[in-house]
Amino acid sequence: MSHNKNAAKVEQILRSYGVDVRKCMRCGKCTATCPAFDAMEYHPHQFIYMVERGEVDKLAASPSIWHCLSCFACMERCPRQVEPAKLIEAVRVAVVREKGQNHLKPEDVPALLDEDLPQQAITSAFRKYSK
Amino acid sequence: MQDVKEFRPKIVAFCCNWCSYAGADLAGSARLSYPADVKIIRVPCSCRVNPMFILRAFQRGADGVIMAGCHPGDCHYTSGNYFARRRMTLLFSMLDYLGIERERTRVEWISAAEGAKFSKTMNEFVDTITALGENKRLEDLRCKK
Amino acid sequence: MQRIGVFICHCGTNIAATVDVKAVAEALSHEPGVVFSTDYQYMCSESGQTLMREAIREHKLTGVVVCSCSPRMHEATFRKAAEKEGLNPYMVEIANIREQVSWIHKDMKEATEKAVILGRAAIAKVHLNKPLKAGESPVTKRALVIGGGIAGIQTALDIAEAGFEVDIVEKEPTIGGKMAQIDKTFPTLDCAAYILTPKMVDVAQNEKIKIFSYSEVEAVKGFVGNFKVSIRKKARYVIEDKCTGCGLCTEKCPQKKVPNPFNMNLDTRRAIYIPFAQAVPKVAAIDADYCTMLKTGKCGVCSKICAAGAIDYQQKDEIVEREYGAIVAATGFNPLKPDKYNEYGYSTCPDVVTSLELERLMNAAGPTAGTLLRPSDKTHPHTLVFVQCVGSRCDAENEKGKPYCSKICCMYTAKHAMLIREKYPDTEVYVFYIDVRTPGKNFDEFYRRAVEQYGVHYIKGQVGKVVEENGKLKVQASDLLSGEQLHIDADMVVLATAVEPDKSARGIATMLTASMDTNDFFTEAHAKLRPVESPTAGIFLSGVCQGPKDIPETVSQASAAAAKVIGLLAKDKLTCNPCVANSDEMLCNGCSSCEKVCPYGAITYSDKEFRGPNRTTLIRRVASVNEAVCQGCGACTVACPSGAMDLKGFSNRQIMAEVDAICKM
Amino acid sequence: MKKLSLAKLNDFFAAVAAKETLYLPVNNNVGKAEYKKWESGVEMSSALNTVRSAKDFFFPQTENLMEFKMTGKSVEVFDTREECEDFVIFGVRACDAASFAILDSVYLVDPVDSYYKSRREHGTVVTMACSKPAETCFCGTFGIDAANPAGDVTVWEVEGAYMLRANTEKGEALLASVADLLEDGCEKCVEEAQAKTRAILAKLPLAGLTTEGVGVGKTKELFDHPAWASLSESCLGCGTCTFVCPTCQCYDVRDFDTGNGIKRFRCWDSCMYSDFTKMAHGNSRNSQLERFRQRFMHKLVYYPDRNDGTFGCVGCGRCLARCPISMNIVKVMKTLGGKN
Amino acid sequence: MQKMMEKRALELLGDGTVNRVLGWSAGDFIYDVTPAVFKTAEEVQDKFLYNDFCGANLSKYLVKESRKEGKILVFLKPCDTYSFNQLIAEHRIIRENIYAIGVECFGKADEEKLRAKGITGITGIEMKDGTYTVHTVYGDETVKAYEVMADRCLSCKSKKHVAYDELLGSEGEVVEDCNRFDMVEKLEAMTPDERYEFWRGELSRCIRCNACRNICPACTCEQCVFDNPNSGVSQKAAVNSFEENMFHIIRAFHVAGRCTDCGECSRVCPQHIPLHLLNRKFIKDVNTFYGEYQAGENPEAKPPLGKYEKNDIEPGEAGGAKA
Repeated sequence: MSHNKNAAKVEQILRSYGVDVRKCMRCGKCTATCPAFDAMEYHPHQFIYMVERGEVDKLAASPSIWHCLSCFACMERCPRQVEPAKLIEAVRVAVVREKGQNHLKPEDVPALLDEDLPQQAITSAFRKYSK
Repeated sequence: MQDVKEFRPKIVAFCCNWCSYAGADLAGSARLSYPADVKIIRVPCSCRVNPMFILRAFQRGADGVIMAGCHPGDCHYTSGNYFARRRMTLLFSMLDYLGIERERTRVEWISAAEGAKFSKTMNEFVDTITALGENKRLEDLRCKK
Repeated sequence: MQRIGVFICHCGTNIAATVDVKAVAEALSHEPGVVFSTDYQYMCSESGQTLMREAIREHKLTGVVVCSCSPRMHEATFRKAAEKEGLNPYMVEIANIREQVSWIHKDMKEATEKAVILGRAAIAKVHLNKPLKAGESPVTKRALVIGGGIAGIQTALDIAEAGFEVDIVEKEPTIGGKMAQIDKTFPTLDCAAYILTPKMVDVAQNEKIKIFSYSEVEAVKGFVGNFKVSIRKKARYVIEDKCTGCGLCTEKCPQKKVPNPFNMNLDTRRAIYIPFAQAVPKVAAIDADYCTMLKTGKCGVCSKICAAGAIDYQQKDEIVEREYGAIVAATGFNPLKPDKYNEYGYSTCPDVVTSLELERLMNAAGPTAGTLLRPSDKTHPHTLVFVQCVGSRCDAENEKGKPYCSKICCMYTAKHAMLIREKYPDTEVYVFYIDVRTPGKNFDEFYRRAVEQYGVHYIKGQVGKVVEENGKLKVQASDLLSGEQLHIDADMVVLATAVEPDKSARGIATMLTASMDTNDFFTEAHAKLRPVESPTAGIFLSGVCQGPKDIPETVSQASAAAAKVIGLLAKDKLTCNPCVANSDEMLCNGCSSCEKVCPYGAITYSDKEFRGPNRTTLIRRVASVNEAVCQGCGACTVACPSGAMDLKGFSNRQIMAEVDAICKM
Repeated sequence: MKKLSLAKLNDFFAAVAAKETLYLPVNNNVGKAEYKKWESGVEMSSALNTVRSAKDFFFPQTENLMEFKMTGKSVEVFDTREECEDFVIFGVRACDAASFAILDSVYLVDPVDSYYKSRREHGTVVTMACSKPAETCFCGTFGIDAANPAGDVTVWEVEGAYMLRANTEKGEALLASVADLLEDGCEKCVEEAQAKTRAILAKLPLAGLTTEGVGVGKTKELFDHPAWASLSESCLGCGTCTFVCPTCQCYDVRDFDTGNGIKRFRCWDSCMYSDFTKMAHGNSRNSQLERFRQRFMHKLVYYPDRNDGTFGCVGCGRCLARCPISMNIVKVMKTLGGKN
Repeated sequence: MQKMMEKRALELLGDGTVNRVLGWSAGDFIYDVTPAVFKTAEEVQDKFLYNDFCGANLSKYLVKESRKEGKILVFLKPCDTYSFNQLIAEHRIIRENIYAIGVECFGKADEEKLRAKGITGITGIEMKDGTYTVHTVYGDETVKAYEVMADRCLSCKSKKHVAYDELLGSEGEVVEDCNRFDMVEKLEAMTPDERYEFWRGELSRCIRCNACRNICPACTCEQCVFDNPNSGVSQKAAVNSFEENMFHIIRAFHVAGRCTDCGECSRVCPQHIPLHLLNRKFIKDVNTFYGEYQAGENPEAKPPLGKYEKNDIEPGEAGGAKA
């Protein structure tokens, strides 16, 4: 088992969202917090660990990443500023990029918007539901 | 073949009494050799090293100057090496800015237990300076024989 | 011109096998100022020293250079020998030709050349050496301990035991600190009160110890051996000498609704109070924020019923000036208030408590008289959830918590879980942990007992949120080993909150010029070798103010600090290192650059009169160095732009002379 | 009077430089004129004057005097004097040319300064009459004619050519050595050029500056003059004025320990410095007022007192342009009584 | 502005608030302004001047003046107030003895730039609406003020007065998009050899007149190490390239973290050496390595060389040779 497989891809994902998985101390508070726990195959603390181990492809293939509601509870509560939600978003973006196409037409966007939604949740939701 | 005299650099090492000088002693006890070109000057703390001493060494013919002190956080005087670090950072950056070879000056943190590191550092530094050759840019011709 | 003698040591064959010692002696004999140069088998031996002493006498030497082993080895030996012959010891310099020459070089020619150069450098330095005399300063034979918790108590007792006076300054009305609030102690489970109270009584009865309770340090002046401290005795409106501690006033006071901090505000006390039954000194104090008499001028019940006539509503804060030779910081800690963690519901659910609150809820002298009851409805809890590491081990950028491990939480949580399970076998106790850290004598065994003997459920995971619903605390947590998310209906949730240094510590550190780390723990002079001393001479550290500690560790450190204090106070005079900084007042600008880099606060400024041109007088601000405080690092000498600040024994000119000699072409 | 067509200027320089070293004002990397050695391709500066004066050629800022070395108990002394070779300075202005006479009066009288003397003997001074003086010029105040400078050879620029006149034997020899490049000159053209220059000189703001109030015999009157206090008040005590001054001639003798012996050298000193003429007992002039007064009293009173009324200033105006706080000899003279 | 300043000076002298005024005194050619202490109303009326050539920074004079009897009025331009603050921070001037009036500055002119344009024989200068009409014996010349503005003013860091008792005009603001490090960056981008050549070319002109040091408001040492024969490093002349380097490196180092970048050193250098580029290098390095720091901005701030962070950059990581 190598902790360095897929290093370039992992690096790219982490850097794109400024997440440092090495800060994780495996307390599991993210998973304890997560409201979408039951729907997930892998759970937030596992996302972190899998990325650290380089198992990005496995994670990307899992439907779990699309079950994150982007509620940011894990980000708020993580004592070590690891920011799992950001990481999940980063993995999603990587997946979408690999698909190489947009599933939503820009002109359709404004009608879908709710002013109170956080920006990240919006883009995240688009990606999720346009899958 | 022309008979060229091998260039032997002159190197001054300022070592703090509590860590690096003791590290040099340990290197000695362990018989970890480094070239005789290195001569050590004992100072109480790296923060005692005045930029003027470093320039003075170059003036008088040194080809390289290295300053060694306790690891940051381990200073016998608690904070001396932190101040020394800032001073040397700025001084070295200025020398670089004036076009004086950056590699001629160096700072290393060597503890009393790191005899091996002391020896390794000095060997490396001598190699670097030998490769650089004679100090021309900060020399004072009056001091040449 | 100096008359210098040079002595080359063979060190048996250690030096002589690689260095041509005769050639070195010959070469150095031609150096300016050298009037005598020789080599010898073993300079450090009795006969070697005699050789040196004879040469000093015969050749009227004013300076000596010994080319031998490292100065770290025998500099002191040779200096002592010179001193015996009437030569100032600081006129001796060592050229290290063993560790720096013979042991690391093989080529004899090269080694000999280098030995000559190092000898020359030492000679060049000696030319500029000046006789130095170590200064002396007297020692006030009394110590101050700031903080009257178990750390301060132990330090004070140990110092008093050695026969020295000690003052304890405690900001609360009683000594005892956090330990007085604790119920039982791990890993032996003996009662904190049983072991602490006798010590408190010892303090009260010890003639050498004076307690300044309800007092704070206001200002500190001076230096090691000679501190002058102003202590503010806060007005307690009760005359200490008259109060008998009968406690009648604390029962009759009509103002009943005062939160009781000793019980973590879980119950109330009166406006006049004695914090707890075993308080030392057992003297009442009036809480001016709540006292009707002090606020409105109407009441006076306590004064009327006090048979001793101890009540004095006119009392004012009083400043006491005391002198000390040493100061011990024992400022202790507080548990972090977890009110920023909304997910745990501490601020909203009364049944979410901190561990110290739980201590009071389990203490016989506590608000529930020792029966564990839920604060909300005073019922017996059946399911308890403990959360570890609340506010500890957070990322440095996390604003809610601390980056360090608080060290004691794992053990006291195990203790709580165990005690609850023992006393109330009908309870289910869950402990959510990240890691269980139990390094310490009998610690891991203790934790294992909680699991194996008392059936406490240890779950690797964290609590994500606590929500109150129908009188239950809905706990959502992760169980990382099973990969499940748990939902527990709990009756109580206990948060093992981080310890943080007492807020007063920062101000005290500033007064003491003792350094602190970014977490406001005091910094020790050396992390390994001088763990109970502050870098500032004469300031010592005891207890949690230096870093998280449990009671046994605190007590050991407290005794260690006492030993250091005793070592200092046992001296009549302090000899100062003569290689200290020295300011040339004629050159000093008074700019304060040196002061900013001095780790010891050894530099002070004063306005002095100087002769100006043409019989005028100028007043200038100039620096002076307290030689008793200066440790001789030399940081100031480089900060000084005018060169006014120099270091004796390692002066600018001395070091430059060495540079010149070494680089000479 | 000879004439040199400007088309042949480079040939002229080349011919002179072939025999001895030729120095002339050249623009440096910041566009200011300084004396440099002529080499093919070097162009003469069109600036009125150099930042540093021409005294450097005879009295350089630093100069090695000798060396000595201690071996054991004995001292060896080495004469490190370098043989001076012939050289020509081209383009010296009237003010600087006049300054040489002042330096001579110090260094060529007994005891003669042999270092200076050797340089003077080997140097040929070719002066250049001014055609576009600046507002800072006041050489006329001291009787110097910018349109008719002294020197071994004097040069006037007229349309398309230089007119050259040899004033001394050295000058004759120089012109003779390049005779094939020269034609006969035109006295009238020179007179016209001089008239033009003099007309401008008369219009300069300092043209009316006189030495009234200063000069011979004024020591008592001026030494305790109350104005010194306010005049010297803002003086920084830097040495700029003395170092750009063509007539300042003070030096300090210093030793430099090279590690292998002592090099004894002299370097310019400045009476504005606090350690000027510092002796065992201390400083003779303790305040900046005294030091400031010294400089101007020397130029305007003491020197004329000892040199038949000749002033120690040549009015080149360098200190006016360079003083960091614009305090200068003109302001001093005006304050002490000279009318503009 | 000059009128207002004169008025306030007369008022404050008149009501006894101050007994002296430190300002600028008129010279012979408009541009040759001399700092001066005015003791009477007549002197003020006669000689007091404030124009585009009043570049001199008066704060250093306060080291001596503030130690004299009575209070002194000083006029400070924005950049001077930084030096003023720095001197207060270093206890070099006695604040209580000073009444400071901040005066607006829109950039000062550099007479050298007039000379560089070939303008000479100046008999007078009229300044109006950003245009200078220069009268010379060779005829009149017109130049735009910005064409002859001093380089240091073209890269002004702040028009804000950071210390004053009273303001004439607005307090001013820090210049946000200041370009003062452009030349430093340009030098940094050069190869070491090019940099070496550049600095040799500049420093070799040094005549060690000490004007840079003596005008510098940070160089207020009672005795400079280079003047002190006991320091072992005293120098009297720029004997060779080493001594030129030594003097300027050490001087820059001594004022590092204290230099407010007022630019006086370069203004007064008779040899036009861009000395400010040395100081600016240190300022830039301090900003880069230890966070933004402007000396003189806040007299309470700890200077960068008087403090440290545990994770400061290592000397080996800073700068570094570029190819």
